[in-house]
Amino acid sequence: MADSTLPVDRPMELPGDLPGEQPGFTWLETLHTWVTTVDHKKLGLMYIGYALIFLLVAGVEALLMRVQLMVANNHFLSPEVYNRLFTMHGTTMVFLVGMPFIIGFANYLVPLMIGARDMALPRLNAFSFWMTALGGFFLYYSFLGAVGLQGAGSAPDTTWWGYAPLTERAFSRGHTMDYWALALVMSGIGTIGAAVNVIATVFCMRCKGMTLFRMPLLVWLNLTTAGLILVTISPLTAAQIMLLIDRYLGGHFFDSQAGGSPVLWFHFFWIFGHPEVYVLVLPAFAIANEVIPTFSRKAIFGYPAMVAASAGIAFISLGVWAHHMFTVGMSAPGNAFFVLSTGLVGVPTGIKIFNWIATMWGGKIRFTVSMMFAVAFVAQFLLAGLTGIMLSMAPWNWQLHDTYFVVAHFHYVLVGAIVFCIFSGLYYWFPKMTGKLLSERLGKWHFWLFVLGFHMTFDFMHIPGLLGMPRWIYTYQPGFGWEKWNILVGVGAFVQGIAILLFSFNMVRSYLKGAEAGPDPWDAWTLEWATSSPPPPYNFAIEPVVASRRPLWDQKHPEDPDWRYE
Amino acid sequence: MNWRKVLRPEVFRLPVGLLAGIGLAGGRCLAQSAGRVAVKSQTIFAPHSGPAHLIEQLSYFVLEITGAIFAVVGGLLLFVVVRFRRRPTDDAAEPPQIYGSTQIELAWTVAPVLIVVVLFLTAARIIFAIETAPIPPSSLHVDVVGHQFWWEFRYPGDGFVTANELHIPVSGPETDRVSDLRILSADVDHSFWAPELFGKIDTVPNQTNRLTFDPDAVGIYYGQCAQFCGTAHAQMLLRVYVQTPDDFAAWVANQRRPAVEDPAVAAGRQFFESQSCVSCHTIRGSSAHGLYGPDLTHLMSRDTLASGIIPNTPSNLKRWIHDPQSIKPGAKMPAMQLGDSETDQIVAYLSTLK
Amino acid sequence: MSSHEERPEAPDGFVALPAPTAWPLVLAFGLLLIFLGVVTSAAISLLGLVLAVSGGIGWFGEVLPQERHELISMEAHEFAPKSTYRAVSRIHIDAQHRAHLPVTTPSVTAGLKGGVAGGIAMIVPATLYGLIAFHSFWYAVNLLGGAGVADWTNPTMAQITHFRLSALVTAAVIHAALSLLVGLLYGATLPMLPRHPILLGGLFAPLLWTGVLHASLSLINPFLDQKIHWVWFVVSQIAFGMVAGWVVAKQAHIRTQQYLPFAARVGLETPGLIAERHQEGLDQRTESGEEGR
Amino acid sequence: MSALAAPAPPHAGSDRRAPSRGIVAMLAVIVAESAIFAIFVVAYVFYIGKSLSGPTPRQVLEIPYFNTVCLLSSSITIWLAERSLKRASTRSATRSAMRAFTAWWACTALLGAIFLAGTALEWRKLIYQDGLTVRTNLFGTTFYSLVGLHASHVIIGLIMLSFVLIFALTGKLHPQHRHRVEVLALYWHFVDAVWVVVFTVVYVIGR
Ligand code: HEA
Ligand code: HEA
Ligand code: HEC
Ligand code: CUA
Ligand SMILES: [Cu+2]
Repeated sequence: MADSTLPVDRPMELPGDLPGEQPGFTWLETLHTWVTTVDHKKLGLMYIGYALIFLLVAGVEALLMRVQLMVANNHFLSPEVYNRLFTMHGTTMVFLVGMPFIIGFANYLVPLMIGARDMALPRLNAFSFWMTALGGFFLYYSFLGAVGLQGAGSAPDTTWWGYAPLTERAFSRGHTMDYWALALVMSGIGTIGAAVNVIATVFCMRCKGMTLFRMPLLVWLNLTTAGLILVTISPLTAAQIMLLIDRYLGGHFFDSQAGGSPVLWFHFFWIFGHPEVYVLVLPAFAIANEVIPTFSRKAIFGYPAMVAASAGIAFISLGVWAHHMFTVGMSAPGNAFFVLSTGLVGVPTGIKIFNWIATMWGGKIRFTVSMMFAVAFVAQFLLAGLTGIMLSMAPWNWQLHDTYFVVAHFHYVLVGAIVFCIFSGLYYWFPKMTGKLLSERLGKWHFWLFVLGFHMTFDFMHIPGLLGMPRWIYTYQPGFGWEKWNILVGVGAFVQGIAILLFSFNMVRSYLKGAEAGPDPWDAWTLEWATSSPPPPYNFAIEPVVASRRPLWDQKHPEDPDWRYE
Repeated sequence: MNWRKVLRPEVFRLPVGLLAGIGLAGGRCLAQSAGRVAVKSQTIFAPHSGPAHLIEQLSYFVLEITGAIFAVVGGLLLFVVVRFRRRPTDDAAEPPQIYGSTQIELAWTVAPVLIVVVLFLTAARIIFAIETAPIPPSSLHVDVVGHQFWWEFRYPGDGFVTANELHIPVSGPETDRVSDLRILSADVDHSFWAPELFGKIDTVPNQTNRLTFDPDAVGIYYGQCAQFCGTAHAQMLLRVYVQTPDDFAAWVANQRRPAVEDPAVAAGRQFFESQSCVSCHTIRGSSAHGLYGPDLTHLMSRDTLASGIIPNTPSNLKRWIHDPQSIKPGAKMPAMQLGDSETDQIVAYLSTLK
Repeated sequence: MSSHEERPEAPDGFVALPAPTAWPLVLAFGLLLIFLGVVTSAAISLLGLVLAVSGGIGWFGEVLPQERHELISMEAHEFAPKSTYRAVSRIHIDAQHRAHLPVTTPSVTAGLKGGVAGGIAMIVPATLYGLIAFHSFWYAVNLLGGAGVADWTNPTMAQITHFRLSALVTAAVIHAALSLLVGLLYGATLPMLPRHPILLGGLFAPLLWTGVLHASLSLINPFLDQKIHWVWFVVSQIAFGMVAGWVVAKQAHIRTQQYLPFAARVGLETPGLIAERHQEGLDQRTESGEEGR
Repeated sequence: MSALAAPAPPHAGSDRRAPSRGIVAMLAVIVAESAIFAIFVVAYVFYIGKSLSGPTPRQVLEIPYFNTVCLLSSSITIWLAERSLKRASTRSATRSAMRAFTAWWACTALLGAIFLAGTALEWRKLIYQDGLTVRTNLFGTTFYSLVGLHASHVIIGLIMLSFVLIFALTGKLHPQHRHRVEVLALYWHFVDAVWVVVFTVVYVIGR
């Protein structure tokens, strides 16, 4: 708010320099600066660090599941433990890995890319982070604190869909579902706060000359995502509140005994759940939108179309949720409608894929590790999208629904697209965030191992799905031809694990003794490369002025600047 | 049966379908090899009813189209990545900058829309063909009720109830008998599914779903609950026995009879009736009228126990009654804390319930 | 812009940034405890409430009556980005063209017009076939519009040759949608295709399309597939293609509008932001008009 | 090195006035809140007439005209208050305009409080007289949830309104705080608008 006219009646503190980055400070003081910070860069890093930790946690949960499924009739895990593992794995990966990652990147990059000194609402930013973070810890506290059906120590175990009425008091006694619902409400509040902040930042904090249509695509996509979050996370929060009303106050929203309808929950969950996957994938696209042009040495092809396609995806995705409910027993016209709307999502998504290919077309592609992850992402996302189209054919979905084919589809997007993009983004911006380059040699090992592990796991996972293997089963009988595929899948998961370990090692080692990055290691074009690495707390000493979508291009090529053509 | 008249038997092939090879041919070979090698199969590529056939055809059609898209777009990507990578011989100039082209973008917007429309028309036709198929009066009606971790099958026309193993007659050219099932739930959501006969359909409390299909070959078809429903979801299997009309009629006749009364096991029967078993199980002709667990009237006519988990043998039955949780963790039947000889008595009695 | 309006003036060499604060964390932690209390014991909730309220009040203190800032010392350096790439190549179409692919194009509406015209033209042979072979105006309509589906799985000849509203509506929707889409695609691809647009679009494309349909119609609409007369079908398709091609070719070509900013091309106009940008867009148009072409 | 020196192309972009971040943020919050309300409204509508047992809305609900009038007119008074504050910042008659602001603002808070009291009385009647609670039937569950959700927003609004009122009475509020007051007013308008929806759904359609 512009109270610029108000006299400064409050003295400003003069700490001068940054505690924590000065040699004389104790670790406690360092901790204090991080805990009380309202700086978008520190918060962004905290989001990303937090997500990385939970990636390892949920990854280990996945490994345990894969060990259990490696052979038929295995007794490594009990059903109770297995059910908790996949519920916690799914919930964690979506809410405590995917969301923090994308919000972390948005936090770190959006102000830098639009030439601002901070987010619009820095204190809300800190609050949002802590809500998300504490929500995650709350969820995991259930492993210790929740007294479940099977006695002490129990975590949510009704899948990340939490389908009613299984989550009602009558079928889930104890507190596990309360932990689940409350944790999601908490992190939901954090997420909505972050989205509000991104929107306010983009609309109010752009530097001189940065019109909406000169914003980098990353900013556009994060703006779209933030808008989508507002109308996506809120229904989930509302539904969780209803569930809590049922569980604590004896309400009947989803209570089938009193005439309540479980189908209502299905709708509410998927009205959230489907757009949610696009909330996750749009920021991943955003990363590719920066990485691919830089390393192809070309402007993004069809910038306006990319913006329109993102908006289109966000919009259409609000009307396709029931493609997760083809087997619930909808009427034929209802099913047909959702076949059509789901198919139409493929159109703007296709535009994006075509535009990325067109951007690379005619370029001079530099295969840094970051670019390798981005290219792999395009290929894998193409395949994943096409299996999505298969799933959206309602009659076929009656067969494929709830099988490992679906699990394979969504890991192809969630890992093959989102995690790949996140790795791509980390290799790309790690130098900006820390001032050190990640080792490219270790990076190539990481890339190839992860690609190998990914394809071993998730390519072969389609097949047991086609052979009729349902998801959520902790055990299965031999003889259906699933065993050999499950072995391959399990081994692949461990290869992924090794690759991720390698990556962790790369980050630590490069942070300690990597090569100096300099302000602009990739010869890139957006504003974040116009300041030192890592950027000072105020980002830019002189607030930048831009004249086109690629301000640094204009400076590097004064003979052929973009602003002449846009 | 109507849908068979609708569909032409020959499976069409687009030439480009070949390009879809990896996924598609692979999938089919797998399906077949699995069918051959494995003792039993639960694959979606071995349809044995009208709707299942229709779905299989749709799946090949969609596989071909998506395979073609993958080949074209993936090929393009591969080409670009190889052709336009930076080479040592490149000059030191930036490549030409291209900002976009409305025409090209229009073209690659409209072409996918067209494909989507075609896919939609196809899917819509099949949805309507399966969901709104007329139900001939000769149909067999069965009510399927999902329970936490087992299936109940009620034959309202014949007045008996059985569990976990659904028996239906085959529907061939001579005997046109459609099975028309009403899908219900007693507690939470489950999903009823035997891939070779029909796609899955959820059992939802307070909602009645419908499933009609015409099995075209005699045999045992495997399936299982496909919607997570609690601890023992993984062990909620089911079997569908498709029988010749004669076999089916014989089976029905047997099921309609009240439970066998064998004086040799009167002691066991008495003991059974004195236990709380009766509050959960029904044995027609005895004092057991419980509705919480499976009907045991003709327990011995079933091949498996506890929804397909173990073969129905006396020793398994004994193990089950002794401690169900060790066989099916999470099952809703408690261990009844019976002594060894008492259990034997009950098993002896139950073993006569042919 | 607000970003500099709000900041209090800082002395030279300093910048005012929002001051760090722990109150948001205290508030969040308070909420956590409130929630934790819900699953454990009310005492914890109470503690959480106390924390949350004090967090909220503390937060108020941070921003009232005015936001708290701290001064950070700042060194200003000029930064001159440099690239290792010394020059920019151009696509050489003609001397003054840089980056916009096709120079002229049939407008989008031309394609749509073509599609509409083709769609209408196609009705003629299709209906003619129905009239000649079955003496029925409705035969073709009914085939396209729903015979073979659900309750109309096996219509009798009498039924197919007589009017049926639902079939007409379905057929009209399908026919209109496909005609428009094909027209659009045709208009968009024309400038990219080599010579002879009418031959290509009028003959070659319909044949290709018919081939594809011939292969797949048994699945898309088996009933249509059984009853259709392929010669007449091809004739109808070619009628569509010829007429559509002819109409598109007749339309005047327009210059590509790539150089206009997106907002200008879409014609977005909302007060405030856009008005000025629009102004700016106009400037740039004249600007690049001189420079680029 | 830390900043990009301004390049100097022609027409680098004029200096726009960016929208106030408070208003933008509040609009975003309102979108999110609307989505929450939408879900509750859908649940309410979905369950109209589906309760397995009584009482039904027809039997027990009375249309709260007075309440509604109070709440809706508070939208007008808060608008008048805003206007006074704006005048205070532009005119010379700052003192009197500030006094008008305080008066209108107090009115708003009062009207809000009356509404809340009305809801409390309605609930008391429903609970003790008609025996309708959250547990009674689907109607009870959805009714208390939806109306309660709205009431909780009124409560939050009232708390914020009273803060401002206290600041105004103690003279801590200046015309320069106008923009923050506007943000709060926006929220209050939203709460009022939601009531229109809730009113229509619960007392008109649902009865
Ligand atoms: C980031 C996440 C993400 C993304 C981007 C997508 C993208 C898509 N998904 Fe996926 N999906 C999930 C995550 C995601 N999904 C998850 C997590 C689940 C399961 C949740 C659970 O059950 O636990 C799921 C489940 C799921 C289902 C339900 C399966 C079931 O349970 O039965 C369906 C069904 O329609 C579906 C479809 C699609 C489609 C059509 C797309 C489309 O957006 C894809 C579009 C892309 C393309 C089509 C490729 C590129 C396009 C072209 C090259 C143009 C030409 C193409 C055509 C003309 C077709 N998804
Ligand atoms: C972003 C989302 C995301 C990501 C990244 C992943 C990643 C992985 N997922 Fe996950 N998954 C989901 C989201 C995600 N998943 C969701 C939403 C569900 C549905 C849940 C539900 O149904 O409720 C699901 C369900 C799910 C299932 C189905 C369970 C079931 O239905 O029974 C399986 C089974 O294989 C699985 C496996 C994996 C594997 C092997 C990985 C791998 O990619 C993980 C790789 C990571 C690591 C391996 C960890 C890093 C390494 C270390 C910590 C070092 C230790 C390693 C070694 C010593 C080797 N996932
Ligand atoms: C609390 C209720 C309950 C009691 C008491 C109970 N059962 Fe069960 N019983 C069940 C349920 C539920 C199942 C289904 C378990 C499953 O498959 O998940 C079952 C399954 C069975 C089966 C297998 C049926 C089949 O078709 O596969 C047998 C046999 C059986 N019970 C026998 C007994 C005997 C004998 C007793 C008494 C000693 C008994 N039950 C007591 C609930 C009960
Ligand atoms: Cu029943 Cu899963
Ligand atoms: Cu979806």
